[in-house]
Amino acid sequence: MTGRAMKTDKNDRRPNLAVEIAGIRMKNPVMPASGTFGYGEEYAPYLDLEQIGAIVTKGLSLNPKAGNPTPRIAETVSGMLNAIGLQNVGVDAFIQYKLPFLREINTPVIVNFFGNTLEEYGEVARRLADIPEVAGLELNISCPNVKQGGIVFGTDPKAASEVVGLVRKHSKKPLIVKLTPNVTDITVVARAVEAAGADAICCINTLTGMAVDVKTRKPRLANKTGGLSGPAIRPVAVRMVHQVVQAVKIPVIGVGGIVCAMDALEFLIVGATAVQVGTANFVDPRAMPNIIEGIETFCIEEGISDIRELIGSIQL
Amino acid sequence: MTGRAMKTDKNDRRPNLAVEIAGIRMKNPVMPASGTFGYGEEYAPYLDLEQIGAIVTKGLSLNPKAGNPTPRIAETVSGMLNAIGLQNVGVDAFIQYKLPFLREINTPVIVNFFGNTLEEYGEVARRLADIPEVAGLELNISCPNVKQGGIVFGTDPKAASEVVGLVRKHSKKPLIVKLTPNVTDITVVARAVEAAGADAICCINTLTGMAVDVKTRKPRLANKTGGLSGPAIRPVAVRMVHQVVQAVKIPVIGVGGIVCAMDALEFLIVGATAVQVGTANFVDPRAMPNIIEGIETFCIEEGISDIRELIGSIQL
Amino acid sequence: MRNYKTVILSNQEISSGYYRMRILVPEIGKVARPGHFVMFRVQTSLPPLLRRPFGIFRTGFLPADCDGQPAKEYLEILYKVVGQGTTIMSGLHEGDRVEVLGPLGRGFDMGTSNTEKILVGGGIGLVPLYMLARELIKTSKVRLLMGGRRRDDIIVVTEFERLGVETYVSTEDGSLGEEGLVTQVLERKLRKFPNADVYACGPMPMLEAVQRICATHKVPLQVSLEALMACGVGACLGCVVKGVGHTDQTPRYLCTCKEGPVFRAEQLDWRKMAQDDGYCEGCKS
Amino acid sequence: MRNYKTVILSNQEISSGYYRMRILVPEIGKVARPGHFVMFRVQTSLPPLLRRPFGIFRTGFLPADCDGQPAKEYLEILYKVVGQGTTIMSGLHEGDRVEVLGPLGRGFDMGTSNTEKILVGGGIGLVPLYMLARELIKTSKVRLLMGGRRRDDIIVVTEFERLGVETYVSTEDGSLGEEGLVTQVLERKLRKFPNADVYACGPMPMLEAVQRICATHKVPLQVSLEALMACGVGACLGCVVKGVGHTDQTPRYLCTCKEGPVFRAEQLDWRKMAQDDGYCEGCKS
Ligand SMILES: Cc1cc2nc3c(=O)[nH]c(=O)nc-3n(C[C@H](O)[C@H](O)[C@H](O)COP(=O)(O)OP(=O)(O)OC[C@H]3O[C@@H](n4cnc5c(N)ncnc54)[C@H](O)[C@@H]3O)c2cc1C
Ligand SMILES: Cc1cc2nc3c(=O)[nH]c(=O)nc-3n(C[C@H](O)[C@H](O)[C@H](O)COP(=O)(O)OP(=O)(O)OC[C@H]3O[C@@H](n4cnc5c(N)ncnc54)[C@H](O)[C@@H]3O)c2cc1C
Ligand SMILES: Cc1cc2nc3c(=O)[nH]c(=O)nc-3n(C[C@H](O)[C@H](O)[C@H](O)COP(=O)(O)O)c2cc1C
Ligand SMILES: Cc1cc2nc3c(=O)[nH]c(=O)nc-3n(C[C@H](O)[C@H](O)[C@H](O)COP(=O)(O)O)c2cc1C
Ligand code: FES
Ligand code: FES
Repeated sequence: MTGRAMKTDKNDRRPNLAVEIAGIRMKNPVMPASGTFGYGEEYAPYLDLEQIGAIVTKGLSLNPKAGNPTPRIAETVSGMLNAIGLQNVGVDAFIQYKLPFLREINTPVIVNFFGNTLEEYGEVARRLADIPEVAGLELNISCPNVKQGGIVFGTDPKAASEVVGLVRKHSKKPLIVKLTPNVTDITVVARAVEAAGADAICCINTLTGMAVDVKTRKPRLANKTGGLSGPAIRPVAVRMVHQVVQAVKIPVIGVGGIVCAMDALEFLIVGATAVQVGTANFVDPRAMPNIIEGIETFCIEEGISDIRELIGSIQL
Repeated sequence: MTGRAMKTDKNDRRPNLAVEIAGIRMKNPVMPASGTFGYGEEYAPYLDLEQIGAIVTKGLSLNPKAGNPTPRIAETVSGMLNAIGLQNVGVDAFIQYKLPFLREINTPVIVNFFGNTLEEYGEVARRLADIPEVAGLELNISCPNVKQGGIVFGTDPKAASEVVGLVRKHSKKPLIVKLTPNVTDITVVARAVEAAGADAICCINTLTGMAVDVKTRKPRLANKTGGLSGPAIRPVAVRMVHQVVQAVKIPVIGVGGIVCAMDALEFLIVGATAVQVGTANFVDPRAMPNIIEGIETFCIEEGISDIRELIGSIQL
Repeated sequence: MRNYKTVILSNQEISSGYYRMRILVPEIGKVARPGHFVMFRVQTSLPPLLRRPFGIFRTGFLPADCDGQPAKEYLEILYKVVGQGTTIMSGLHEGDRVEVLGPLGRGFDMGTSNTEKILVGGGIGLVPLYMLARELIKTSKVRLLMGGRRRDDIIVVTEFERLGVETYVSTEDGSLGEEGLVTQVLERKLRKFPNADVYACGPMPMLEAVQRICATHKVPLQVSLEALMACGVGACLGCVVKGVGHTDQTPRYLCTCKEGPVFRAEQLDWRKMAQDDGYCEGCKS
Repeated sequence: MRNYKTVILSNQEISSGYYRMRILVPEIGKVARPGHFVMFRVQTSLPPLLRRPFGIFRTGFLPADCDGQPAKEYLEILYKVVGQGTTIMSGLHEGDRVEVLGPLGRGFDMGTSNTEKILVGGGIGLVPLYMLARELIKTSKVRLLMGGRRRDDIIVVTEFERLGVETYVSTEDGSLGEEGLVTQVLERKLRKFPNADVYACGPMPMLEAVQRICATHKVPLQVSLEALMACGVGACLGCVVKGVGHTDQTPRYLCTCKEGPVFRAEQLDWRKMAQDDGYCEGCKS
């Protein structure tokens, strides 16, 4: 702690936290994880949306989607299960009703989306292709909570590369592909989507889990299983980001269990170019601004003038 | 809470907690998870070894094994990472020095083992085949912390069925196969080992994870990655046990994150015939006796006279 | 709508298993309306991970004291100990640091002045009705029908009486007030006051019965619902209930946290809600 | 060796960041030996998940008091706040419930009577040396060489003096005692007392230096080590150090919890220990 004060004195300039992913320029490497930040406006009362690196929307499909029956969430030890089932307003309603709010904010908007079929993936990408306010696309091939769409594409490298290829054809937007951790070897899928034209990889989505109410003997989610998120899964996420960074050349966005700046730093150190914060937004709506501030403080203390010095600095 | 007292009055006989797995009779369905209970003697000062359902030893190999460099453990949020690397005394030293202590205890002994090669798996099984004190074998094809042996067999259904078939040839002992959760579809491996002659399945072993010391920028384990265990992983374990129970006909032992009776009950309700308690032994050496007592109390309160009424009683 | 990092002023057990907590929240009175709720976080410890939702029972002031301490504005919650989070809460003390996010949600509509107002509270469901009563009493005659399993579940009724509310208590075991369900009392009252506005909060089976009675009597009903919540601000979609006209093809899910927790009865699909998946286990009893 | 579910008798800050905690443990005096440790658990909360190891500073009695309270036997630990667990511990109070597993491990060998005894303590490493001194002083002349970064790191030295131990203090910044490393003092003393037995506990770099000095002077040395621990009883194999003769083919790992924490210097492979993987980050400084 004495070291702290000394180092701070030496480096009182603010470090440069800006990063770029597939041409999307961000003020800093911290953005929300899809599905935990609504369409941006929900958290606007609590933080300055222009302070974060990017805004990532709830996953969109071609048509509005009802989602799963309730109960949809369950708390677990240091984590939560969700089986929202990708309820969303649909891509057209998003463009019409949600995008105008985001247009006014000087922060890149990344639109997360999925399809029930291969064609639907392509069609959603096409509808977003010419919208200038959309800075990039995040292709979700990893949702464990819907039967078609999502995870079936994410666990099979061939299907994954097919869907990425198709989306690539329909859109020139920067394309981030979000991978599922529920696979034997995530590097295989990562390499497949890279080869198929992905500009960046985001990992991880949730781990499939289940919890039971021992009194009623029923699953605590109506959908039976759900996606596990929160601090509980962080070690798995860090490991997978580490593996993927070694396996591909495109940038990687790290996500899974980040609550504070130290957590985010783990991901950056293993090589993530940026991070997403999910469940922590629910625990503290100011989690992201706090994390950004914490990263800045860390850089100052450690004498790091540019965040890129930190990225991938793991000592193996 | 008033209901509690009333029900207790009606059922003051003690419920029958005995279960049988592949011919191994246990007083109750609670046993330690391999590697968290040494060779039994370490915890003898803290609990009556005759009170638990079975004793499961640290994983044995043909020759003594050094294990990994230190640091070997790291605490994470509601979990821990370990990369012990299967350090053990070797099967012969076990028989000579460790088994005599266990011989005196009236509780079935299950020996967990692994090999660096296919042949070694067979050879260890052979050396244990005629030892009467060994009630059953637990074949570890799922350790994430050693290069050969372990997980390579556990992630490939063909390799898994090969090693199970070989071990089956060398030993008539009840054979439990322990599976890794680090796979896309655990039911594929489960069915493969069932077909190859496994008498029971134990799942899950640890999830591969990683943690980084942000100050030194080094992995917190010398082995870089390690196995994540503890309450953090319970939802993943419950989900996988649920899946495996649906997929196979042989009994399943549930393990992963069990700390208290309620946790154990989740596994029994989804269909595990017995449970193993791992990391919780470190937190509380009396975890197992407490869990057994808690299960008994639950049965009394719920008017359950035999634990088998509870097993698989999930309401879907 | 803010996240207040603040401290507890007091935390007392008021009936067996029921607590009343005062939390320092400057200027809360200006923004909190009847029916609003907060997401409560025990600051220093991680478990429970998620915040817990609680209705605002009331807001108030501690007067400036002679030691020169300034006046303190607070919000008050009443809670029942049911699980992990509320157990930890019951052990908190004056001065302990907590965070409250709020006020959240859509509150009660005051209805037309001068009509009879009947409030129906079941157990801890009473909570949001107090601030409501305090408003309604300014222009209308207000009656509170309060039900619970047993004597211990009947809380803070005298506080309603002090406002001038006429109160009727019933318990299922007859240990306080009339023996039976609060809905029986409602039936009687509606026969007497057929133009009343009804406001209800309590366990789902009670709300369903209240809804049926109000539908039969054709009186307007507002209900305050509970649901499992992660975010409390409309971002996670964990807390939805089925709106009227909901089908899988035409989803009409409503967020309890944002479009509720107070709904007009006719917004909701009562038949579908009553199905097993319609609400969480926790909110059933 | 038991798991005591017990309560804290007191918990005080004795120097900036250093605390002293008394824990009620009946009959601990009968079983605790110098060098033993305990695994400490904050009872009611889950994080930290694992228990924390602490050396036993001493055992003692609170006399029966006039209110008729019986005599209370306790064990005392001294700890430095370094992370999550010790931060939580520093907030505990008298009466708070905790669990301690112990006494654990293999303690110090008392050596031959009447030879000079030199104890070398670095910072919090002083802890296990107090009970040792209390024993040794019965038959031998005991000297304590105590080192630390700065004044705040020098704790409880007067308590050693009260036992009749001759103490020498050095700090790296010269803020208390001699300026410099405690190992410089050791060099001097060993020249004066070439037949001394040495006992050391402190950070790894200090222990390595002490080991080199003792090897040069050919005096017997016992060290008490720290290691990351999950179980504390020899079951998890998380806490191993490399014994002399260790190779990958002939593993000679020793459990710090069971075969230690006190080792004779010649049991250990000091060269291999000094390699990066030889001990945990936490124990380096
Ligand atoms: C809008 C709203 C207002 C509420 N107002 C009050 C109030 O004024 N007083 C009061 O005592 N209770 C109120 N509740 C219920 C209260 O939120 C739960 O009793 C509390 O969350 C239980 O937490 P626990 O950790 O003790 O229980 P646990 O069962 O351990 O909680 C596990 C999870 O389930 C959730 N949960 C459990 N029961 C409920 C429930 N009935 N409703 C919603 N979530 C639940 C918890 O939030 C947590 O995420 C309200 C709920 C909502 C949605
Ligand atoms: C046999 C033995 C005796 C000890 N005696 C004392 C003592 O008397 N007084 C004292 O202040 N400290 C002692 N320590 C060190 C003490 O255990 C750690 O300072 C403490 O565990 C740190 O916990 P934390 O949660 O505050 O730190 P964190 O860094 O948050 O802990 C993270 C993990 O690392 C472990 N850890 C961190 N530092 C150490 C360390 N130096 N040694 C072992 N494990 C560590 C923790 O136990 C935990 O599992 C002893 C350690 C051992 C092995
Ligand atoms: C309630 C909820 C809804 C989610 N919805 C989506 C989604 O629509 N699309 C998606 O790609 N990921 C979704 N996720 C996954 C998160 O974006 C993130 O990958 C995951 O929660 C792990 O991060 P965390 O531990 O920080 O929450 C959702 C997660 C939660 C908790
Ligand atoms: C320190 C440690 C050592 C382990 N060693 C083994 C082992 O030798 N063989 C094995 O099959 N599993 C081993 N495991 C895995 C456990 O048996 C168990 O599957 C896992 O820890 C999950 O259970 P838990 O969450 O209850 O700990 C080990 C786990 C830990 C924590
Ligand atoms: S609680 Fe998150 S949307 Fe309502
Ligand atoms: S701490 Fe588990 S073996 Fe030493």
